[in-house]
Amino acid sequence: MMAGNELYVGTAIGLIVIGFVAVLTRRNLLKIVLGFSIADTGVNLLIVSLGWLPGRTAPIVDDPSMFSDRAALAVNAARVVDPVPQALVLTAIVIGVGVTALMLAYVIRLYAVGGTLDVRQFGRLKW
Amino acid sequence: MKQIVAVVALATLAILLWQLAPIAMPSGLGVVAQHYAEHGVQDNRGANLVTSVVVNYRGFDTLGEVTVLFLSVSGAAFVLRRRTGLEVHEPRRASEIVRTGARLLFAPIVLFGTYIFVHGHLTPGGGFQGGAVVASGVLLLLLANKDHPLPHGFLSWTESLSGLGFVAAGLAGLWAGGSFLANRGILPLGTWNQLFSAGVIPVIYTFVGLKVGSELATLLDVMMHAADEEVHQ
Amino acid sequence: MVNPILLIAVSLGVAFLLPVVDRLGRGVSRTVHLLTLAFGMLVSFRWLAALAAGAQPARIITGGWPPPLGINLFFGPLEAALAALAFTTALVAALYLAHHEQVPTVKSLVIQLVLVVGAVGLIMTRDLFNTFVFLEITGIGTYAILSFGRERESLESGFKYMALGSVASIFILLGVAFLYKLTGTLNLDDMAGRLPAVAVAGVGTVLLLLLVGLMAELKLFPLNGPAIDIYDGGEPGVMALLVGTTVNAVLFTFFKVLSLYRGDAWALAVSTVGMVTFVVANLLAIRQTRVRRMLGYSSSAQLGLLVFLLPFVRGEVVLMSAMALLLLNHTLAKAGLLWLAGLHGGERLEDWRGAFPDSVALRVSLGALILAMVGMPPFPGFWGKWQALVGLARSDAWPWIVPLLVGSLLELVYYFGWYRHILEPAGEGSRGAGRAAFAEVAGILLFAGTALALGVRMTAGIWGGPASPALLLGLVGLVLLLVRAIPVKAGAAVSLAATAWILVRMFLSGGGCPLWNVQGFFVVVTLGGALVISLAGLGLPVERRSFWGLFLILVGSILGLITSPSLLGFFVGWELMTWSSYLLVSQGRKGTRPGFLYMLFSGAAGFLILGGLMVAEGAGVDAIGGLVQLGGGAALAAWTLVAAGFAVKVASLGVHIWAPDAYAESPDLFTPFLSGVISKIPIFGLAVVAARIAAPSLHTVAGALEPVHVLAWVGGLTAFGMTLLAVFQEDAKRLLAYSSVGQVGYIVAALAIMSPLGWTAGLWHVVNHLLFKGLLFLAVAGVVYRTGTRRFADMGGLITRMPVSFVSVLIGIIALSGVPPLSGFAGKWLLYEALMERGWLLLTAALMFASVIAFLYCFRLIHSIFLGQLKPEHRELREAPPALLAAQVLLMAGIMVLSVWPQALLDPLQRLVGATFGAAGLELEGALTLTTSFGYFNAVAIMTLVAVLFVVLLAFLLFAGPRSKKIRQLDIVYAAEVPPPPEELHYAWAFFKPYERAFAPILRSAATAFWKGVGEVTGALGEAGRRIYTGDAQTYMLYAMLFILVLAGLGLAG
Amino acid sequence: MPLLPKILWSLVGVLGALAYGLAIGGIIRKVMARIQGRIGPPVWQPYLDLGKNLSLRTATHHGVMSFIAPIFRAGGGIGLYLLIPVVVGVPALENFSFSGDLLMAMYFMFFGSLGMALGAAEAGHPHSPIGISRGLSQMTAYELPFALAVVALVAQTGSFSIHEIVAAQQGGWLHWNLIQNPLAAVAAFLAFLGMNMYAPFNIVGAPQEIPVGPPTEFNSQFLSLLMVGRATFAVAKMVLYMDLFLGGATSLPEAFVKTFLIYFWSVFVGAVFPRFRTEQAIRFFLGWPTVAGVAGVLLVMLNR
Amino acid sequence: MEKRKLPVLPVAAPPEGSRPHAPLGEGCFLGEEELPKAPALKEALATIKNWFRAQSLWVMAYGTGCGAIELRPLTTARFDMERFGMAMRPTPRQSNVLIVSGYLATKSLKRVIRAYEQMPSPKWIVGLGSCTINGGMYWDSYNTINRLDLYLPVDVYIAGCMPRPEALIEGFKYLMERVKKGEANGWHHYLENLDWYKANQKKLITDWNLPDYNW
Repeated sequence: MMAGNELYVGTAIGLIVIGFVAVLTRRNLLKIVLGFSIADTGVNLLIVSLGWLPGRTAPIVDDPSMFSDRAALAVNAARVVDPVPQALVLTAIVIGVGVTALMLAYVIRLYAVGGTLDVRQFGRLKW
Repeated sequence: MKQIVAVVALATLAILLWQLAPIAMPSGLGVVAQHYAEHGVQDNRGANLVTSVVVNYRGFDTLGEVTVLFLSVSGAAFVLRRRTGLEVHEPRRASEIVRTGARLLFAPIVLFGTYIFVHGHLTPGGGFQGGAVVASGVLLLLLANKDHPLPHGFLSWTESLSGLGFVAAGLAGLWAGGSFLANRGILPLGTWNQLFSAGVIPVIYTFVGLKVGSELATLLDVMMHAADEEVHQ
Repeated sequence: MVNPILLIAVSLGVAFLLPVVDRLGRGVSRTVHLLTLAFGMLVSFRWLAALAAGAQPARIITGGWPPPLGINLFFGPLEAALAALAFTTALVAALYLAHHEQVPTVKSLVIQLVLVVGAVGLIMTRDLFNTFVFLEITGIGTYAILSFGRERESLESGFKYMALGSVASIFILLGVAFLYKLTGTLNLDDMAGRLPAVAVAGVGTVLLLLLVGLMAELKLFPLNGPAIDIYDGGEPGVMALLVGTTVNAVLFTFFKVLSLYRGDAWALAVSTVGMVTFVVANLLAIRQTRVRRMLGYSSSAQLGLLVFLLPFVRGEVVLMSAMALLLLNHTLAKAGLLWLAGLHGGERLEDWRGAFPDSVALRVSLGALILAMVGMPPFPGFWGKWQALVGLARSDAWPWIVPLLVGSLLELVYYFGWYRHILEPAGEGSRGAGRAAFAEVAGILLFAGTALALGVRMTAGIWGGPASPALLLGLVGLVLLLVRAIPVKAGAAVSLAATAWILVRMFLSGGGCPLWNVQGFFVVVTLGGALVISLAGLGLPVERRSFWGLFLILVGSILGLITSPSLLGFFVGWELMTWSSYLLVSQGRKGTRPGFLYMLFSGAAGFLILGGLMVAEGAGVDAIGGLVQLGGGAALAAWTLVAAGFAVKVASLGVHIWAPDAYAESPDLFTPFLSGVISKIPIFGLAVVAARIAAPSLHTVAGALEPVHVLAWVGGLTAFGMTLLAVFQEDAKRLLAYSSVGQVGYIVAALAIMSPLGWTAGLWHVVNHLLFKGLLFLAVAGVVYRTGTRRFADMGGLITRMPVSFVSVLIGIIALSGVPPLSGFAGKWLLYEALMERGWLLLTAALMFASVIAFLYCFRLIHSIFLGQLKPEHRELREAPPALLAAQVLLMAGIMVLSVWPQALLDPLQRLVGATFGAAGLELEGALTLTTSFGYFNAVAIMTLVAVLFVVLLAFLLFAGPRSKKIRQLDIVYAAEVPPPPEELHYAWAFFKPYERAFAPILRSAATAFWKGVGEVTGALGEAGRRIYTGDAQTYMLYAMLFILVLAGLGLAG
Repeated sequence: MPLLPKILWSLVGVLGALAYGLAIGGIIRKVMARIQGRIGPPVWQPYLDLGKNLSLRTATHHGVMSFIAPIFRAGGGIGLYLLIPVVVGVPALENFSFSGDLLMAMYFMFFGSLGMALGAAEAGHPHSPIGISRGLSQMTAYELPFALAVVALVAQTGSFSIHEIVAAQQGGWLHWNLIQNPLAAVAAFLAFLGMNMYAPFNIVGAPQEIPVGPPTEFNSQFLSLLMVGRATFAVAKMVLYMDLFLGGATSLPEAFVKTFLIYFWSVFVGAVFPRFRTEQAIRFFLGWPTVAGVAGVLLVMLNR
Repeated sequence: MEKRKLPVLPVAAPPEGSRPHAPLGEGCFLGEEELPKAPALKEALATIKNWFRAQSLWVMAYGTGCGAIELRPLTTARFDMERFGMAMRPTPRQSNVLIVSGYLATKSLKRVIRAYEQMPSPKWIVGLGSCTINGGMYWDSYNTINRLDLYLPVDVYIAGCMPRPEALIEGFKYLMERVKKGEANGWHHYLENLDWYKANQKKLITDWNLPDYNW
């Protein structure tokens, strides 16, 4: 039986590798961009799973009683998962979106100038 | 050949990463997280600890995040500033039902998005999520009608001013609270679990929401019209 | 003081506003953009000044929470400097880019501004995840701005860059996340504190992920393909911006993050990757034909060098300073060069032929930046490299010096391969600046000027302030170089006045005759040579305007080299001399290729010497005077390296191939100086630097084989080999060139004797060689000037047309060949006496043999030019210009004085040598006869004897027998036949053919073939090596995967 | 010895050397003729030739250097003679040897050759430079064994002074350097063949190829002076060899005998050999003579 | 050996009105223009000089025709001209005697003239064989000269076809005698009548291509 989050981590690593496979072996630029997105997703999943604690809830204090005194807060602290990875992943997602957007813009223009989406056609600058 | 090497390499990489799985196993809160969990609510009077982390403790990251988005949108627009070489495929015009439905749905979607970012400090969600929802409304409009007139001036102003507002809020913290993006000393922290609480956090999140919404809308617009002859400014 | 956070906040605010501001007009948004950058620049410079004055660094918290709860920033001297550099670069880049936009849009301004924000944030932040965010900002900003240039190329390269960057960011993000998981904190300092306590399997892998991610961001070998591609495909102005902002910031980030990596393995890994990058990138660049791509390789290499140094920095203060200087230098030089590349537009190296003929400032800037780039003094890069080497030498890391110097040499190869084309005379197709706006060139001038000003300041610090003659001459030279209005002849006059003034001042100032110590002796030799050249320059025109400026810089650098008491000062002067003489050599009509070779070998010599000096520095010696303290293996190593360097610089047999062409093709006015003075500077080095090391300890170290004996044989074989090769030359200047190298070989042998008499012989020959070779080269210069050819076969019979020049050459060759009664004999006599005293018998015989072979070329020189048949086209030739003749007369007078009264020079030499060795070795018996332990020689008597014989026999010729009559030129005995025209009659081509046949077995130039082979092998390596950059995005990313696996396999994981 | 008598004695010495040198030339011609079965010219024929050349009615020259050549040539011969002590211990016959040592003498040898080369080349006749090219080439070649021999002797004696070298050989013929260092002597005497330019080393004059070589254009008094130079130079060389290898001389008759023997070494070789080509001559000198010279030097080094 | 007088043709008389050649061309130097005058000292000196000259005749080693074959034996053991102080010189600058050995083609005449003019004075020409006297067996050849002394001053003729070496030696001895007495003055005659000689030479040599500097 899984003691922790092997499933999440395994899935995340799987996603990363799948993304990388797409990135390294597909020739279509769009698929490469897609591969990056998949890998990004894997990373994000991994980050979130890093903050996951078994049996705990989201880090939102929604019970008024919890706010009454400090001791209660300490109790609450033992009730929630780590909020930091969630904050990080938020940022990471946005960054991923930004990069993807820019990549897509590049792909649009590459298609415009090269008339193809084959990544191998864009290796004229070399050596 | 290259592909085989790539697959073998990636398999090895997967094994390497899997070695890290034990580290990833749950192990309780770290020192910083412990502090956030214990003192987060008191420090910021925000119910949503994640929001506290995002906007206050790690607010500087968020500013950067907003900047990233802003930058990538500007960048996409910059990359797409040339419009030569692309054929324009005039898509099939959507049906009247779709177009009308989209227009009808637009307002509720924006409203929902606004709700999400305004309540970012209380409930799950926040500026980014809300902004994304708002932008999805725009996306709907554009999908329904590629040439749907967007208020470019409004978007641009919103984009700029909300960004400026974020920075201004941060500077206000510097002026009043002693450090950039400080939450204390500017607005009263208010009472926990109320809309107007948690100091400048909702303000900032509102700015973020507006900014993200307008940015993503602009991005969609830019991409949508990448092949158009007229030159956007 | 302004809070540094405002640097970020204000710029970011403005960036957000810019699209709106743009509605008021592009001019407004541009102005706002520039003002913002100016504000940032001002603030960071003020901070820099304050921090330098001792202010506390700013520690900034955000969100109101101290670290590790909140994100904190730090703004210390390094950060301030980097920020200042970033803002300055961005400001100038903005000015430049405004003129190069094809589709103007406000987005470009926005991206530029955010890019700077990202860089500054990256520099300041102390939070790991925040670092990632800023990395992404700079990354995305970079990807976006990369599309600035020609579309297809920029997009192609930009996409590859972005793809690899994305892979990198995935690795980094993974690393950051795991690190958070491991330590529970994201604050860098906090994490560094906690990490050692984490003892979990897999930490290494996590750190490796982060490390490789950062290396991929930095584009270190083998991940540097895309970085090189963007130089090729991107707009150069954009690349300049990136060099000043992103690259530095990422490098600094790497530096900060390295605090997480404890343990030697990591340091070794980082250093190795850095050094491999440095060497390999430089190697791969040497076959590059496209300028901007070459600059890309160079950037990669420089970055590698900096990364290499990073792990060492923590241990050594001097390395920190070295890093800073190298980084500053690289930014200034690379950005400047990129702007120049953009302005010029030449794609291939050949397109740069005679670049910027219309702008002195740009040409000078280009030269200065290239020199700065390869780490030549006075530019900051030199000081950086020196300090880096000193730091390495003083630590355990000294073996790294070898690849560092090798890489630097490779760097020299391609930069000077490029510079060579630039130095070609301007002609058809030379591109100029045209109507470049001032804003475009402002950055170039600013950066070049800054580099130069910093360099001059540092040099002044080493050479004893701006009042030292060395620096003064250099500055006057700089003025001559830059001010176009000064006529060329005025340059010669200035040079004449300056050298004469310094010379007179030296002799008039107290403290006795300057010849009484080695430094003074060489200063007098240098200035004397310069004086004569300047005098000749009044008559002989030079082709390039920059001649006199460079010449004064050269003279100044030699003075600095000689007078400086420290090793650093010596080497500064050495390298300054190297490049200024290189530039002068390249001014010849076909001088650029020989100049290139000259530079390569001089550079190699410089690095050998540098290696030797580093051995000394490693032993804690930094003054020339302290070299005597070296002992044991250090002394032997230092001496060997230094002596080898000097041996290369004097073009010893085997490494002589650079010399003939350099001498022959350099401007006619410069060759005498090259031969008479510059070739003597290695001799100075041997006498002052090498001898100090050798003197006390060498015998004990090396056992049976005395190293100086080897050096003496090197000198002797050089003398023999070069003399032999001189015999077969068909070109007057080449002949003299070989001869010159051979003569210096005698001097080397003489100094290597390491006895008072040997030194007297060597130093005597230094002066004598200056006199006669200067005389010969000047006379030949006059002939070449009048006839327009250097080929023997095209001359002949000029004795009637140029009698004074003929006398010059006659006196010159008699002095050269060592035939009594002229001064050459005294030199030979001293040398052989010294050699016999030392007991090196075979060497004595070999040198005697060599000196006899010299007759062959001496005769050939004078015969082929002045004797034999006068060509019809030379019937109306005029004598050389009077000023040139005046210079020759001056030298002739010198030779005559030394011939009649050698004591005039031997007396001071006696004191000099006596002061060095404590013994004289030579007796001036009765002030007339010179006596050594082996022999004696009375110059006055010999001179009298010869004079009397001459008069008597002349009288006999005139009065005995019939009155003789001169007959016409072609009225010769020709088997009773009508002689053919002079062209066929003049026996000058292949003059010593039988001799050549006799010596054929040893004449096959193995040296040329060998060095050609070395060049080809290196080139082939570079050519083959750069094939790994296939240009395919996926291959590059695959390299990243493989790289991480290789590093993991090497045991860094775990 | 005071200077004035020294000068007078030297003058006498030079004239004597000239007479001796010319006579030797005559003897050689006679000897060669006898070897070839001819009667041959009278022994005094060189005097007649000299007189004839001074008796001509016209003299032509090609410019300044045409004067320089004979002057240097004769000056080189006479000067060299004056720098070498003929009979060590007799001040009148030690000439001006006080003004320079063996090195001076060695380099003074080149004085004449170089001057001759310069003057001959000015005439513009192609044979002159060809001859000079050959002559200089050969000169450098025989200089190597000669230098090796000299180095060996000097190292052996510990001095460059000819006086010292002679002094070191006193006390019987077994002390002569010829015996003391036979290898060096072999080298030097082989070099002497080249120095004298008799067959097989007469490539400079090479009658069949470049008629008389360098002096092709010289006549009348110019030619006379060249003859004077050649005669005195020959004597000087013989004396030098005598001083170096045959223990010098204690009296004039001894000097005559020894020099005569030295000279006839080259004459006898010359009488029976054909001529070398230039490169053959060079290779010859760089071959066994050099080996002998090196061996001689090594011998000295081992003995120390 | 009994002394025989060899038949000697008189030199061709100079034409009327010819005068000693005025200044010669700048580049050409054929010799002094005047003979020593009477004074006793100079006379004595001239005697000595002539004595020297006679004892050391250097022969220009130049064979123009078949007669040159008879010159070779002179240097051999059997005849050995060196015993008279005679020697072959390869360069005219150092030669005193020019032997025109047999027939002289007009083509060779040019060379002979040039060689002769480059010899230092005093210089003598020995005509060897009948060809130099009257053309000999080539008397009617279209391209040989018949009388040498029309073109160059001959001091001694040695008749015969060919004369043997003994005859040559005889001729030389005769020349020596004349030289010793100061009678062999052909060179002087040549100078005095240069115009006439030149005219004769040019008459024969139609392709006169000797450059200007020759005179």
